Amino acid sequence: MPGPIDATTAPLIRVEALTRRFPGVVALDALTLDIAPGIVGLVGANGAGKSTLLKILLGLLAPTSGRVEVMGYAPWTQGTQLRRYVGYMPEHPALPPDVSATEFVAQAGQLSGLPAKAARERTADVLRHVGLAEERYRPIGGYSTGMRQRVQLAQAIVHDPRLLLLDEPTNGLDPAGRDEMLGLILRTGTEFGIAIVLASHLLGEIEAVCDHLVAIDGGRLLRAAPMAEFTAETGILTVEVEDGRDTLAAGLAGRGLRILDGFGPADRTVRIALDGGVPFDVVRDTVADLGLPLVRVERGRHSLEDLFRDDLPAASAAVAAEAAVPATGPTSGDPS
Amino acid sequence: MTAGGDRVSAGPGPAGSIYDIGYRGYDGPRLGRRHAFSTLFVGGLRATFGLGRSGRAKIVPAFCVALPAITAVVIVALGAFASRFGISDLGVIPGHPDMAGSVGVFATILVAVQAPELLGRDVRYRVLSLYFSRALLREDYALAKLAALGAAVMAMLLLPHVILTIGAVLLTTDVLGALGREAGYWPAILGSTALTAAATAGVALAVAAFIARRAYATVAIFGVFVVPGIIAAVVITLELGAASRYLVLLDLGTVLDAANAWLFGVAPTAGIWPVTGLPVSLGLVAAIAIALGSGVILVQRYRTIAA
Amino acid sequence: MSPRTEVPPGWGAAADAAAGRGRPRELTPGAAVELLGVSRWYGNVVAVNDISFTLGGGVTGLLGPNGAGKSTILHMLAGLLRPSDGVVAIHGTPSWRNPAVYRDIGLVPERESVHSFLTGFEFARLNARLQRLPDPDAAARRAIATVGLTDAADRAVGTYSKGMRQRAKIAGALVHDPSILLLDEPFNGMDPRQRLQMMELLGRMADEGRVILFSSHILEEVERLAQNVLVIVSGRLAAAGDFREIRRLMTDRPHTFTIRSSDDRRLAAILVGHPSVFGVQLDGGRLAVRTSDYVGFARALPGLARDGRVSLLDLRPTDEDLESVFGYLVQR
Amino acid sequence: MSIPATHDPAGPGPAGSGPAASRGSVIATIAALTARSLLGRRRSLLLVLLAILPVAIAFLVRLSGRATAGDEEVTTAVMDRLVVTTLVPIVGLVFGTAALGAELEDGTAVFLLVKPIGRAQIVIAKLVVAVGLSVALVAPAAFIAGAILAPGGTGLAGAIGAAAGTAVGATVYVTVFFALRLVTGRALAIGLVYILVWEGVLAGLLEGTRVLSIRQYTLAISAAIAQPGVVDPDRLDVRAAVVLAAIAVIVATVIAVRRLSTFQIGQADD
Repeated sequence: MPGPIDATTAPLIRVEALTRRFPGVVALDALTLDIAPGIVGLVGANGAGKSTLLKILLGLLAPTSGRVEVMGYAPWTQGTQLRRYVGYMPEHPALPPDVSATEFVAQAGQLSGLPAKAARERTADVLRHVGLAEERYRPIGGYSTGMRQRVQLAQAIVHDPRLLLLDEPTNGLDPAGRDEMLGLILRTGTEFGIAIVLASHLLGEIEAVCDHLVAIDGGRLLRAAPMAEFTAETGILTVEVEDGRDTLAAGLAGRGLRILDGFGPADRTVRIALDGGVPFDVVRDTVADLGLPLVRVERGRHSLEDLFRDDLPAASAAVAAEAAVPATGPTSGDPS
Repeated sequence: MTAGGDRVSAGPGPAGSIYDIGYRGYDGPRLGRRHAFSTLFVGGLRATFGLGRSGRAKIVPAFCVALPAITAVVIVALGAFASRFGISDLGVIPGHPDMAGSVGVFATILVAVQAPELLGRDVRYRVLSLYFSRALLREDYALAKLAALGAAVMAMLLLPHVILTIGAVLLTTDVLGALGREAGYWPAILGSTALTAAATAGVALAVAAFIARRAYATVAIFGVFVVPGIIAAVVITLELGAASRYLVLLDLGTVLDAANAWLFGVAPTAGIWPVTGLPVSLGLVAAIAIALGSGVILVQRYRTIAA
Repeated sequence: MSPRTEVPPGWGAAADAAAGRGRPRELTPGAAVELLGVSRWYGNVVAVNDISFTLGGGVTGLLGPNGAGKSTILHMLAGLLRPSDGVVAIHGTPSWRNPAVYRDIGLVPERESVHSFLTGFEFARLNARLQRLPDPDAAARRAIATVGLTDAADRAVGTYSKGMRQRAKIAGALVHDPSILLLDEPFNGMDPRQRLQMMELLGRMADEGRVILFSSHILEEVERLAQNVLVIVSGRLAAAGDFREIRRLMTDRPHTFTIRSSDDRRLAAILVGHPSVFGVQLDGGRLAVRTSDYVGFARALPGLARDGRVSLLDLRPTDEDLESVFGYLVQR
Repeated sequence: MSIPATHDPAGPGPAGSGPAASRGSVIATIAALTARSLLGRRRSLLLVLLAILPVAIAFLVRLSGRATAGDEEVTTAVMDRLVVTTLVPIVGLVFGTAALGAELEDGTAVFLLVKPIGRAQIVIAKLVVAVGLSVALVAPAAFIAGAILAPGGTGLAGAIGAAAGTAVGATVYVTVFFALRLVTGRALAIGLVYILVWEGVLAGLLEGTRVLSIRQYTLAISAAIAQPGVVDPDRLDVRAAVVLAAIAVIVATVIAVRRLSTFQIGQADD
């Protein structure tokens, strides 16, 4: 019986030509994909097939055709064994209001295969890690949205899973709550050593937390690659001054640099198309000569949004410019 | 990580050490479906009796457990009083068969109120998605709840019989004889309480599984227990032809009464079963069919319910 | 904490703020939307505590932690909640118990509030009829087209995805061409493409002169769409106006620049000498410079770098984005 | 699916000119919506079954031939116990509380409230539909069951009486429970208690409760039409019943309008 394979060697999740049809719609269309351990972002438009894929990986939904293997298990046929090693956090609140966090998470632990004593011990530990102090003994009904999301994360890691599936974990949280939850997810993935697949619409979060990305659209794989490839530097240098943008633009053009028409807040930034080398010193000296207040010098960077931006006219100028220029530069420091 | 388990020596060893209280993995045994099933079963059992819940949740279960037990105690007291003063013609002191017949109504109340409590909350607050993403199948969830409610009802039904037996044994000096007589009843007692528990819990959960709002579910369960009885009664009293007699098989109360009659080997007392002239064994078969049928409906519903 | 920071000049409420508390103040004439000394409490829980602001044309972001009072303010503006104190006025008339005011207001509530058996078009037309428009069908078709639901208009809303349901609600709120649009968490549950389209739609409507107020937790969206923000912290108005101006006013908060240069250590030595710099930190291959004079330092930096023959590879103002501004306001 | 940029900038202000639609059409719109929402719900279909029950049983009784014309015991069993005691109040309770209650619960009431229409119009539109549906369900059921159980001259009068009485009863039930739903979120529970305890148990014991028992209005009106002139001591006087029913409807409607006009989000709905 295939036990949980050593997470570091074989791919964690292997999907081959996976298809899932619903009456009238093809949710997944011959998807082929390998996911290695790490924090993997899963992005896609509404209805792209994200939650269908998560359900199939959990063994809660049978694939119409194709092969799926998670940590050596076939989810649909060996679901109950697999799910002892998988944690799941749904995108909607799913907690009963009349029990305390301790009671609920301990029961959840047992339902995932932990003996009663181990479940109780790990519950206390895990609730501390997600930052629930003495409220853990009060009924969940009285918790704030932030605390509820933490309990939902706790119930997903109480049984020390090898793989954690998170569906929009920061849904409904305010900015402070979102930062804390992202910090927790990052710690869970790095410090706790649990592989994570994180489905989300908030691309800023995905860029901040994930080291790999899988983009699907219309049930098909759009692109799967390490995050660095998605946010590689573009061939554009953005220079921003507190005021006097037009004189700066004229000055830079005078020094032979190719200026693109404004894309950002037009009144403050100048965007320079880089043909080969990056003229850092030319920019510095021009601004110094003109005595303008320089507040930003930044290499343009692809963003995940470009995946979704294809049909928006406003962006075409920037995209066209980027394509022409290979992303090189005299001192390619770490893409901070 | 330095092992700090043993006695910290006062000698030249390290004066103090910092232990890693960070996240620890778990490499102990990981149990399977059976453990998950028993966890849900125990949880369901506690919930049925309102243990671990607010006081309000304990009222109905306490009421349903106490009353039958009190009636049994009264009967034993009556018996004691009669034998003490040598009054023999107190009329037939109700024994196990009568107890089995009369206590069924409390089972109905308990399941009608507690079945929605066991199922409704997990559906309304979408907790099912957390349950189904664990080491159990959807059927396990439904069967665990059925087993929990069934066990709770059976325990409640058995209590009065136990009291009667203890009473009977204590009342006479001929302990062995009393024990012998009582032992004769117990196969029927076990059969009757198990059947009543399975049938009432099954029907109640099968109805509650389709109705999310607790108030409507309770009313619907009472309806399912009561309305067929009314219809059967009206139709049968009107003697609308032989076929209509079988309508009585829809009325769980009367069917269980007939089943008890078969088990205890007595004539069906209450209800309209005698009027129909049907064999009591048919009642037994019908009761079993209802219990199994409702169980299948419950499991099928939870195979497809949206999580 | 610095002495009481005044509400930024040039913002509607400034004129009255100085007028002191007790005296009844008059509504600003001609303001489309105004709150004047508004409070709202439930028993001893004070959800909104003496807030005053006015809204002109354009998009305003309503920000605040969970439970800060954002929804309460939106509901009072939409006449669905009675202010416990003060006046909530739409075009000068109170919005509470005044159905006439709904000719000018379009509300997009956060909760799912569309009958699932209606189709998208039917829902829009229903709103048009209840607004007593002369030609409900035409108005409904136009609203459906505006939000881009034309090809799904004949399907029941129950079959819509969350993003499409959100746009159906907006169509319903737009059908009578309101001059004021109130949206509670409009981006919730939308995927990036739908969010981009929604931002463009709201932007376009703002350009038509409508007043748009929307609450949101996704600060990246607010920063790109809203010229102005209203930050509410536990029922109090913490800040109002362009968030860059608000950042400037935070004199108690130093401005920080992150620099990557060809020789960080030499640049650090040079910069420490400049009067506006009061802190330099070298960590992880990057230079963090703290300055009290944002513009002064920015003007001096290029010259200093050139004289020291240090190339500026990467320069970014940190703590200038809305997220940082919001973070500071929430902690005060 | 990109947003077409061709939104014609009609600019702020009412779209197009022309007279605003009349008050009546607004009520019709709300009424149509309410009818569609009430009938679409599974619960309402159960009520149809409940209404068919007395007719079916009356038919079975007629089929069995046992009950001779005017056999009191069976008629009262079906008409009183099934129709007047169970069918009418339950239908009134479900339609009355759901007419606006459903929208309060799932949040769809909001888009009704943020419209430039008087709250009275909303109440009237919803009541018209709720009462209409209830009466359309109970009156025919009462009439047919009554006619089957007691054919012939006197029977017909009895059937008409039953139909009229249940129609009035349903109207009062719906209106009262509609207002109750606007006063408290727990209207359903309170309604059930009123039907089972106040009208069920107490009415039998305490004379005084009859004055406030809607069931008595129904019975009084039915009896008056079935046997004109016969004074029945333990029945309310028909004139009193009619007046009390009218008062109940008016008072409930006024309460409903006042409650809806001061309705605040996050208050009455549970």
